[in-house]
Amino acid sequence: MSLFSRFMDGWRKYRKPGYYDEFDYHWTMTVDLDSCTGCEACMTACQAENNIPLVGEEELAKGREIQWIRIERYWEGEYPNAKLNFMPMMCQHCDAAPCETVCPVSATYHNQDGLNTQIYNRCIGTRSCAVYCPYEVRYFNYYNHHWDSPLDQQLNPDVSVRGKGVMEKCTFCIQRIRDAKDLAKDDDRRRVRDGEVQPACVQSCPTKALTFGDRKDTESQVYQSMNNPRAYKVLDELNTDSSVVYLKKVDA
Amino acid sequence: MKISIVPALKVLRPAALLVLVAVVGLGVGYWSNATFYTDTSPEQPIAFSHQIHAGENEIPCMYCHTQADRSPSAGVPSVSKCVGCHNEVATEQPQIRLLMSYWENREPIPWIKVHDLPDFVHFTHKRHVLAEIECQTCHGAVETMDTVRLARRNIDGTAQYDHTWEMRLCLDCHRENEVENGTDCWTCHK
Amino acid sequence: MEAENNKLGYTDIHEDVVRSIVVTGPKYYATLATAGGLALVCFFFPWFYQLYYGIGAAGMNHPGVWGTYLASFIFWIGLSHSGTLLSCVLHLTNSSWRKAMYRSAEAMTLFSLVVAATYVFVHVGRPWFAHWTFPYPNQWELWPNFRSPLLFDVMAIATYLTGSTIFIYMGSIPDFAAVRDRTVGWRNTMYSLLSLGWRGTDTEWHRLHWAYTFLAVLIIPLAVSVHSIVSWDFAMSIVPGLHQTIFAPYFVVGAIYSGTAGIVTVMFVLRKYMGFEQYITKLHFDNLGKLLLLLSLLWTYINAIELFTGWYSGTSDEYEQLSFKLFGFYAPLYWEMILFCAVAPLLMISKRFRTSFVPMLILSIAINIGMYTERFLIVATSLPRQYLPDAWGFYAPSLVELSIMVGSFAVFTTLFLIFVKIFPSVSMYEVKETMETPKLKPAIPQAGSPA
Amino acid sequence: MPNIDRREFLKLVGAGGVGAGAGFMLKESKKDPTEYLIPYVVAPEDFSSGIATWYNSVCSMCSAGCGISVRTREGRAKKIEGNPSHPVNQGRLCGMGQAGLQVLYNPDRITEPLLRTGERGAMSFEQITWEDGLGQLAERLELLRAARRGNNVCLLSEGTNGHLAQLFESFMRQLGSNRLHHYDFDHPHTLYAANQGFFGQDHLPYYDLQNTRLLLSFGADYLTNWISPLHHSLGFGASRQRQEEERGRFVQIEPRMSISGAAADEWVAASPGTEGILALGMANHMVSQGVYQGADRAAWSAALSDYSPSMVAEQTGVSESTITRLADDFAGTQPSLAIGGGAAANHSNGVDMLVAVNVLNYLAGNVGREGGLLFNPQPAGTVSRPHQASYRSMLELAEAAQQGEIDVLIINGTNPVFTLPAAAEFREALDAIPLVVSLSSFFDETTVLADLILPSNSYLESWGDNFPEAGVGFRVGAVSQPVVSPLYNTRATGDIILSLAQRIGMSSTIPWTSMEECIKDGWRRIYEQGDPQTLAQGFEEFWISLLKAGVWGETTTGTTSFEPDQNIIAGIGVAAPEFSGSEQDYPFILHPYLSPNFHDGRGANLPWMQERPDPMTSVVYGSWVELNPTTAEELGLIEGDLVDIESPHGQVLAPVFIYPAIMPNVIAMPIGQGHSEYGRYAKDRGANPLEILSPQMEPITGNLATSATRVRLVATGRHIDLVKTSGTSRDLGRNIVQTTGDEGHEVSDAGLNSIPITELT
Repeated sequence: MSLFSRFMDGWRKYRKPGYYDEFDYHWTMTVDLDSCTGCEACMTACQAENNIPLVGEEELAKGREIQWIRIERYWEGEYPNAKLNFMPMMCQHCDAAPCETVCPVSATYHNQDGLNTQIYNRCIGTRSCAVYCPYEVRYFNYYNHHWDSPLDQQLNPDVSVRGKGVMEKCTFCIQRIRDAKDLAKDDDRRRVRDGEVQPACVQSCPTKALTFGDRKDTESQVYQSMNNPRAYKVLDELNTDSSVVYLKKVDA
Repeated sequence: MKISIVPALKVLRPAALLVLVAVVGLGVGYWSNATFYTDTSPEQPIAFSHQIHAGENEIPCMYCHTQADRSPSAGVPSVSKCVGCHNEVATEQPQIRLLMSYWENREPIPWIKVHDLPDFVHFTHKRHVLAEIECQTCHGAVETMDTVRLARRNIDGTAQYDHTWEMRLCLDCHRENEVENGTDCWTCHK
Repeated sequence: MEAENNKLGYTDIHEDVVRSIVVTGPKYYATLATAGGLALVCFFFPWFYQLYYGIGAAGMNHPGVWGTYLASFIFWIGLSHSGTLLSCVLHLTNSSWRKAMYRSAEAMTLFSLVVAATYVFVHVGRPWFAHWTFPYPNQWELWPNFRSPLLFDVMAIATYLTGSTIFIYMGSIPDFAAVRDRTVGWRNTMYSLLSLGWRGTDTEWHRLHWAYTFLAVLIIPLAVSVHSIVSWDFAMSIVPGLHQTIFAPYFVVGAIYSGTAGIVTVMFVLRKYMGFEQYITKLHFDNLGKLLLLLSLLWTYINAIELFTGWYSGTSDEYEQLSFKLFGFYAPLYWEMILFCAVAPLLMISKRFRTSFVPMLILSIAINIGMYTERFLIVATSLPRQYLPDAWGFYAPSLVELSIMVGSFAVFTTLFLIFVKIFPSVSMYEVKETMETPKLKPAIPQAGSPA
Repeated sequence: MPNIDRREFLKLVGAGGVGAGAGFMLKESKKDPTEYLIPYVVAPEDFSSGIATWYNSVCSMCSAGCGISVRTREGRAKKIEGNPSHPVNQGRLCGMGQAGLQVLYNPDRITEPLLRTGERGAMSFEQITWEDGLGQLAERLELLRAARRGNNVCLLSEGTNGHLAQLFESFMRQLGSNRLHHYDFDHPHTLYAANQGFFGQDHLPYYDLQNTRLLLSFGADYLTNWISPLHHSLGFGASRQRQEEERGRFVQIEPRMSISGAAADEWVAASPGTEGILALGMANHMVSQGVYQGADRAAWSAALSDYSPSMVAEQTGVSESTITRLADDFAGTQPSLAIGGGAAANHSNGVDMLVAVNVLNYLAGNVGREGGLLFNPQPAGTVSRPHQASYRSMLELAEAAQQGEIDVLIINGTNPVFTLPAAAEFREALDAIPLVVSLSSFFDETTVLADLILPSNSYLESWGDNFPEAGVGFRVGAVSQPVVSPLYNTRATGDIILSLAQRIGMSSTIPWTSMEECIKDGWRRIYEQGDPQTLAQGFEEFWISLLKAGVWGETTTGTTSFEPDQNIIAGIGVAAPEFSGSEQDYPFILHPYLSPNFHDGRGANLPWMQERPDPMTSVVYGSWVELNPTTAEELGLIEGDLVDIESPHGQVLAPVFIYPAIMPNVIAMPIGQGHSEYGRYAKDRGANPLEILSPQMEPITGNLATSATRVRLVATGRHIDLVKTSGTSRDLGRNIVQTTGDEGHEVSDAGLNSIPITELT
């Protein structure tokens, strides 16, 4: 295949929103706001799994936190009727992702699993994806982070450590998805079973508020829970067509 | 009066010549390094010969690199593995004595890496071995190498030595064999 | 004006211009040294530090990921719209008053574009990979993302840079020739190279004019497109306050506005310090003044529209962004901008103001300060305050950023100073065109004059 | 070509040479640096490079005893996850548990045995060998033992249970000392006492949150630090995810909204210390309304007569209607459950309050019922309970030290100098002790004062076992095994004790040479008590399977029947809370609460915990004092203003945080920051409210009444910017977090692979 025809192939793909006629998998997460207690176990799990650097107090003061998943808090009402609502916010893996269109070098793109992926070694750091992302879930490496030895011995070898000038974000723990597929191949299965792959946050959630799975599998837990009448998507009016579905807090 | 650009150019000639020569020199230097100084077979702590083991004695790769079919990394045999055989075999060879000294001091052997992929690349031997791809496809005819050196396979199947791998070579192979999601970045990058 | 020019002979023009090139006083060197030094200290050192440390050296954060670098980038692109575009328009409309100033104007275009391009490298996190934005065949078999407004940007700016370079160069060939004939030694060599053996035959003049006009026609839409595309970097996002259809015209108008103001400044300087009193006259300031006035009105109108859109949208997102812009931390800057770019320019209604040099200088500078503020506000007030209030942050530039911003002006000045010593900064032949051909036979037989 | 003269030629040659050199170096610079490939000498059989190995163990970050399984790669621990087969946490794990990795890999660990050379607390130590260190200590102990002064040896450990606790016990008995103390700041003494007093059980019952449909929590922050937070969270989630009508309802009663308060459906602010009265008020209502129909109804109504809702309302500040409504709900919704803890339990009337809570459960018939309160069977292994040191016993210890009755103090894991109020003068007590030995692996406030430091392994490097207290309604035990070989020259606590025992010559009674043996032995005994069908498989197999699973359980439940006798009922009553400091001098009540990130301060040296925003305030790296908006307005304070919090016993400095859900006369401070030592991440960061607590005790248990201190605020006029990750914590009507009440936009498409295909032609 000549370079040119390959290029034309790519071009034809570009002309199709989402690139794909159909996804292999359609990984989806649901967040039950009614069960979320804001305990932030998910945040630590994510930090441990994905080699998220320690930023330090000074940099945090400058607002340079890196939290692939974060807990947003919204107060409602005043004392004595004050309420605090928590909302876990991570990359929504939008099927119509604004960030994907803007990256000049296609460092972020949609893959055939319905994931919005970020290729760190392709990123040149224009940071435009972070501007285009309405969920503010893309985090930039403003400098080379370092781990006081021996903390670096904890780093996960399946995830690369990002250097300065690179954008990073939640990947739905794609390394785990890869391993699960590998496993599936080993025992000659075409597909990964439901519940076989769980991102670190979902796995650790003490109240099981997070569920994760393949939306295309109508048997899957995630499919059930995203068809819950309480289901809604955050900032749905922006038509990002996100893959993270939230379940409304119950008013009782 | 006749006006022309030529005299001006004449004035420039010597300078231009200098620059030209320098540029040519640059090319020559680069080329000479790239052609004559490409020894990718470093001096190993023990002069282990794949030619003898894999070639003459026809020991299968998986005998020492045991994990190649079940782990991303093929694995380097532990010192005990070497000793396992060399307790009996060729014990008088100086190199084996060296090996034994490592063994007696309970020291690991600091092999020098020949094939090295960047840290952002995720390559799993397991899948490739299970797909029944010959080790030689990527590593070259190791059984003929006295000391291992870099090798790579071009799309036409010809092996090319002393060159590091390039992404296009992976892609070529993935396309050729129609690997599932073979050209998705996240298949090989992490 | 005719009166003024009548005092001049062709010779005087040549002598003045060549003098401006050949004769160099200590003053010039002093300024060049300061400018160069400033560029080094304020621009390059901080930049190298940033390359070493990472973008963290700047004040950007999450979610305020864009900062003054981008503001400056837009500003310089904007400034670049002065010259080439203007001179094209005026060339096509045959407005003779253009001829004395367009050369320097085009130079401005060129150099502000260069500075803007540099800012791209200052802005990105890994500039050493910036070449990936160009579609060239490579061993990874990867192409850039052709859907990305940023990629459009790269293309547009590259094209515009090439276009205006050719334009300015072509326009000055005859003058190179003229200077060539009046200089000796290395200058002579240089100019004979630059003038590509220009003889001044009819065919040459004919071709030059044809090509020149052709390029002029080509460049006008290009110039307009460039800044529209720059605006898309913002408008194509869904950031409250940026996601507006008005943005393209907004940017284009703003660009020409600040550009024209820039010209006024530069012309004042040339006039004062290069001794071009007789070429750059009240007339030019008067006309430019009119143009500025028009542009300022346009700009004001578009600003009003922008505010209206925000208010009329009725969504909390747009509204918060707006109220922050008008009454938030950066409100003083906003009102300063309104004062400089919308209110002050109204002074130019009076001819007396337009034709008095110093006030025009001050005003032009004020306008550009205002325009810079505008670009800064676009970035600083919208990005940190988007849809999710919990993620809101605040952006303020760091020392490195500010110093690089100052430094960029020094870089520009340096380039310009070098330019005036190489290029004839006033187009001789075209100025001559504006004069009646002398009745007497010319003082010296000369080349490079219209037959 | 013009003939080239010599100079010209040289020039050209030079140019060429330079060019060539440059080219050569260019290529050279593009070559990769040398990397090495180091194999094992002998590869462990369960190791294979590139493949993760998992080890099941037990989490020791808090006393809940969750099961963990640790992912290791190339012999290094990479991640801690919950052990799915452990009934307490069922595969889930809290943030602090996962941060255990940073205990193991903490850069500030003590890597060698150390001997003090300079002044106490001057941090001047010299490295010594284990032989030396153990020798010195053993010698000292032996002398004391020989001189029949073994009682002058005190072993002060963190709350430990399982066979390590047993080992401690027998070791101290051999020494002839009864000074074995387990000290945890957050040990629920009052809860034990209350259950002892009301149910007559010396161990905690199982609170069945999962199946309850209405939970009344009197101050217990059951989701973050009350007894077994992970298990409660699981219960909470499960009950929240049941069908609408089945969905559990949660009511939180506390002066300052905790995480549990935020998660609850209703948050009721009762003034501090009156929770018990509130409970009795509800009980009164239930009895008087005839909800309770037991035989001893008369006795109850007599006992509760003076807690009429109206009176209670005025004492607690909770409206009468609320009280009656809650009471009716509680009685009406079946099954329901009332729990008590936190600040309410740590008050001058803590025990009575918790008894009152039990009364509620009893009256509503929740005792011994699924979805209510189930009695646990006797735990399988020894628990530290009998040796748990209350605040009073710590005072006695300090007293004894001052009297010179203590010659050797061995401290393991716990950090009393930090967690005891300054008023306890424990630091001074330490000075009076000739030999202070610390087995801690960190330079915490107590350890820096030690003379001899014998650093122990982190829990990921050592053997141990755990029998979760208040477990899951049946007997559960778990074994923790080393997941990595020790990083440094440290030893497991158990091994240290064992080798001491050997040196002193206790091998007759303490025969084991390693903790592994000791534990294996202990489990053999448990195994032998077990049911025959497990016995069939033989111990070794049992042991292996135990290590694989990491947990063992036996579904024998405790008693279900319970009848309170008359004089207990007669004795029911909650006194009004006592505060130290007069109301006019000290207008505010200080409400210190266990930080979700640092627990009682042990987590402060974990960078992950420091960087993790506090769930309620999103503040990182620091501490703060929470004020009600109106209070702040009255005092003219804004967020970030530094104020002195002054109590009769001292003062601390902290920045103000405006907290929408706290009573106007209460100010709250998180416990955990304000370390003066304890490593680079914790040192000199924030303030420690415990310092200024008044030494007031709950009379029955001698438990410190942590929330019985009055304070005043003195503005310093200084201001800092609180470092926090949240921007604006109001959603400005953007309807981001939607509730079923309002009509948000429904999800646009929940259908299958919803990619809009618009073919361009």
